Amino acid sequence: MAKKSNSLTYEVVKGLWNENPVLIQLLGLCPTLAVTNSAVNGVAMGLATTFVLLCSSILISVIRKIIPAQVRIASYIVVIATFVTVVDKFLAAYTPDISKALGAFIPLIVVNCLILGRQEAFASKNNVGRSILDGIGMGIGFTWVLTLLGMIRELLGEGSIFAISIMPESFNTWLVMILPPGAFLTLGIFIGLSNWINERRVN
Amino acid sequence: MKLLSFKKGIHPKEFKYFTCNKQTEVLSIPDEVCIPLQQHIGAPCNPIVEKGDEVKTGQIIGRSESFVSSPVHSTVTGKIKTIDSYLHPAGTKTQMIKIQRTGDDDWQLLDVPKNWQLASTDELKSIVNEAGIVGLGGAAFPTHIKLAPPEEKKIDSFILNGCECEPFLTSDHRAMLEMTDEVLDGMAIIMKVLGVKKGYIGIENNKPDAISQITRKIQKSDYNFTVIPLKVKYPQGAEKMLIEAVLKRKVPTGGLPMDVGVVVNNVGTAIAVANAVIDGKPLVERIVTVSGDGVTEPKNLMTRIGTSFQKLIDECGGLKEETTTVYMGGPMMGISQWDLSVPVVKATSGIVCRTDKSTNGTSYPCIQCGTCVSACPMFLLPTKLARYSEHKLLEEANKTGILNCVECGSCAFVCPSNIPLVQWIRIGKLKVGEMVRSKN
Amino acid sequence: MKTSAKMIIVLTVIATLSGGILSFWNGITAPKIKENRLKVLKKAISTVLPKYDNYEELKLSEEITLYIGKTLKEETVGFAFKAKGNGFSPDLTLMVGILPDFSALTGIEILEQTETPGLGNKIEDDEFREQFVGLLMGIEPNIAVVKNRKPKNPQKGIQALSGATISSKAVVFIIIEQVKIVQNLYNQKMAGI
Amino acid sequence: MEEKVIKNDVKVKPKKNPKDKLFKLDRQPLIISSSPHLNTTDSVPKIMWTVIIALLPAVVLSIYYFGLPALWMMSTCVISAGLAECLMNKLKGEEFTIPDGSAVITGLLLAMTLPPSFTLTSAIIGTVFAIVIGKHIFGGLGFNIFNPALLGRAFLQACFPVAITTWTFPKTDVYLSKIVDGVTAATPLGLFKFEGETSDLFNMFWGNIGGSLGETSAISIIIGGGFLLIKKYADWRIPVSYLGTVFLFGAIMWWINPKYPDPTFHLLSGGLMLGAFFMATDMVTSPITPKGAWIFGIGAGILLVVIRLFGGLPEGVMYSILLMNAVTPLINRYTRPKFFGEGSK
Repeated sequence: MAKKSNSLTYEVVKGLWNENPVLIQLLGLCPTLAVTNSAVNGVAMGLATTFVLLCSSILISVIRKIIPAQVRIASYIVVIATFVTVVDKFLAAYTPDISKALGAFIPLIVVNCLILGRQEAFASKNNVGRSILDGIGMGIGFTWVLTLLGMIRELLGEGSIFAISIMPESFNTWLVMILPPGAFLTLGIFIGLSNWINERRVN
Repeated sequence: MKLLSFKKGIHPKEFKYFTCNKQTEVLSIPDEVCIPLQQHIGAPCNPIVEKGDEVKTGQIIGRSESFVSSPVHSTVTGKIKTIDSYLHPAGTKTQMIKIQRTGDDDWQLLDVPKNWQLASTDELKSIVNEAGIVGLGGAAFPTHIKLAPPEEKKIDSFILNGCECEPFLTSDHRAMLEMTDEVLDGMAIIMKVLGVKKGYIGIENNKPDAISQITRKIQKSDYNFTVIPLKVKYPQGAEKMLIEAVLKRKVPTGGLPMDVGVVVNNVGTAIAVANAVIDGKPLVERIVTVSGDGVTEPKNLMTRIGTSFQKLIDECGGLKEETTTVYMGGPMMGISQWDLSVPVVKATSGIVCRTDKSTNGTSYPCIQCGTCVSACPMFLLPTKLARYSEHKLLEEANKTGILNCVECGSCAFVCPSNIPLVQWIRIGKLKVGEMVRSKN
Repeated sequence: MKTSAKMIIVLTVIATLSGGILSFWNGITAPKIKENRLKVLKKAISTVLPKYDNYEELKLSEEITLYIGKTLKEETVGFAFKAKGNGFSPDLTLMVGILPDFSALTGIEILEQTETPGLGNKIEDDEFREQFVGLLMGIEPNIAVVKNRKPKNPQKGIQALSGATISSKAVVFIIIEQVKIVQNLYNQKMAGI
Repeated sequence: MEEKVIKNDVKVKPKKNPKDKLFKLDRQPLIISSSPHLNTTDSVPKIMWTVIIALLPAVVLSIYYFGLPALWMMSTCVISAGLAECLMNKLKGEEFTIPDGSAVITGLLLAMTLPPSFTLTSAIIGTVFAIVIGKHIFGGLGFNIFNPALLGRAFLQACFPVAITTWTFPKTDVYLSKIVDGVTAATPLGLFKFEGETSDLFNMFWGNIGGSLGETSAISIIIGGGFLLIKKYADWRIPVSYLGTVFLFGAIMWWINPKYPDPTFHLLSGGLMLGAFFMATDMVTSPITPKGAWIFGIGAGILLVVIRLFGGLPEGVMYSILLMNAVTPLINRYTRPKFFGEGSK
């Protein structure tokens, strides 16, 4: 492959900030906005997505050479859908509360453009090792943003983090933060801040 | 009675009191004049004299073959000193002829018929052309072209522009009072040339003495002109505004007054026409208002073209110590001067000297107050145009009508944020004009 | 020709594998999921009915199943059933407990709701739900929903949640409507037997 | 670099830049500037401070009716608005813009829209949101799409929906003795929407009703608003079309079904007066074209009545104005006045 290859460490690290799926690539914003009303949901969504991402990346990287280009998207979708269903059933069986909270957004991981995007952009062009590293990096990058979003929204919206009360009793919770507009606001500020930081780093 | 006017526009403070009651004084003929070869819109003239030549007052010293042009005359009797480029009051350096006066006026007059009323239209037109008459209101458009509209444009009305809506300026006001006969004769000549029966004189209501004087003279004469007192409003003197106010006709966008069958001329132009046709005198002098709080003794001066600003200002007692700005023309559209050696040109209606420091306060961002929109007499959106110009959105600017701007400056005048709106629009207009031309 | 054959083969293989994995996984998780659901249902029934020892299911229609709570002495202590309707947002599902003669409520539980967090979703709070215990239904129930104060007669009125009057009213409305339907169905069923 | 070249290319001659002075020997240099050389005396700070003065009657009356809490509320909002403004100036590295008065107006207007019993810390959150997100994130004065005060209020409404709809009665209220706990009261609109009770129009006119600080007394707003209209610092078309539409539309609905409140009630209740005279007329967020101003007012009026009569909320002033704010750029675009002479002949 003529493409210049990054160091192995960078394949993992890039997902955390430089090519962060949410902040930089703006991928997978739908679940980011929808389920981050608490830290637990953020973590769960992040981990579920990471699992699907990682598994699909491995599988697709393995079979990348035998899939004809014409049906690659269809194949990816089937692979991804399989893993998503596995996660969905798992959560419903063992953590029914989280399953209820995340609702339709777990099945919707199938159409999360982050996952399909990584298959198309990375796993289908790189070997298994790199695909694993990329999947891990992107997954962690996705998870930490969702978790932080969830933490902030939960802190302001409910006065707690991971359901542990933090704020004093007198704190008036900001209802909007656990509503969809709060997600837009927080994410907007997040992306704005990350752009600001990157700009300052460049200068 | 409700006074006629156009829609929108502004009401700047007038400041006419400096000079409006002062009899015009004749400025002594200067020892040296500097005559720009371009004092009009159109092609510049070529010198037809050489260094060292003797010239008479009124002798043509420069002319051009192109259609849109107007000859220039020597305004003194003397000897050509140099032909070189000097600073023009418009701010650029242009070719000028410097003439050293050698003695009293020795006039070289034009050939004129004994009775202009019997003369042919073409004869009159050529006299106007030879006399180097241009629009003396400030635009300096060659008058003989205005007097020769294309066949298909039927002209039915003539309006004499006596609005003088710019603050400070009183030269037209004084001319109407002191040279009423010439004004009316000049107007009659122009109307004869145009073959127009209906003549109107539009005068802003802040000159009641001029209105009554002209009305009286018309009653005594055979002329059948209508004097129309107008509401005091800026830019009443802009052709399109004046036509709307007087005749309720709207000049179409991108059109000229003749598209609605009207020709408009300034009071000063009428006087120049009368002088040329009746006395054979080319345009060598005009009334210049020297005014403002920056000059010791404001005056109206009958001045030879080519006299330096410095001489006029000296005649008025010189600039005050605290004077900060001097501009040619009124404060709304006048051009700043930094060197007072520049000569009076045909379009110099006034020299205004100010000590005012408040012309520019702090600038604020546009707060979308819409004041400029309600001021713009051309019904444009100045704030948008300025923004488009600033960001080089020329297509947008063109669509939003930037070329319709008459640059009257009303928008910048009213802007509470002190944004240089008309200034940006001027730049935009230039660029859009270029763009449009390059497309065609 | 060759590529299309390859396409078909590859897709078929992937789809088959996927189906296999999923059916295997479903086999593991399905019982667990069913168990979870049952747990939720049981908990809801026990919340809305007074003390009972076991319950029977009675299918009234395609959608409505009546859970009849009975003591060991076969004494019926109350009925419970699911009531669906729209709140401020759609899809509000309640578990309603009522005395066997349909005269008064014995309690309610919110099974599913998508009301506004922090406002409408306070219908889940005990404080709000407990107001429904002992609420008189009668033939033409007349329940007042009042704002900012306690109802004059706690058996005939509910204090709305502040800021969520619509959700509060919706709960009352769903209950009134569904109780009537269930009562009719039950009476028909009894008469039919 | 490229950027800079372009900038210089079209740079306007600075009006008064001492470096541009060209020296003439015997006297101080003359200043070069491009015409016009005259300016009105109006300036942005003058407009802003006049608006603040116009708000004073309402401020005084609200302090009279609600006592010191009203004063605390307003001063808290104004001060925190000022501090937030300074903070943003500092972060953006620009000059302090407190003197232009716009931050003070935002703070004051926001305070006027809050109930007197609202907690001060929450009010600070709203004010900071209004200034930081509502104004500076959009680019500062003149660039914001939404009225910052209303945006702040909308944020508070979303954050603390219960607290912001809990009103106290004015201390002079004649009905006070009837209130059992004496803490909460409903606004006339709330009473109408949820209880079907009408309120005394006379009390509504003078402000002797429950409600937010600035929305109770119609008369004080009319005095201040009238002053603004006379000074021409507010476009008369907006309040006229806004109030007129509410009255007309309200009257039609009342005529169709008398269970809806009568149009006078619509005019005097809620924040309509405050909104019509001080919020909708906010220059930055309202259309610049005359026709646009009519559309803006009529649109807001229709939205208001629709929200009040058919919406879930008793009051619709805030959302009606914010929604019209959102379409203002569009209105500006499609209501360009006909150029002088356009289409003639």
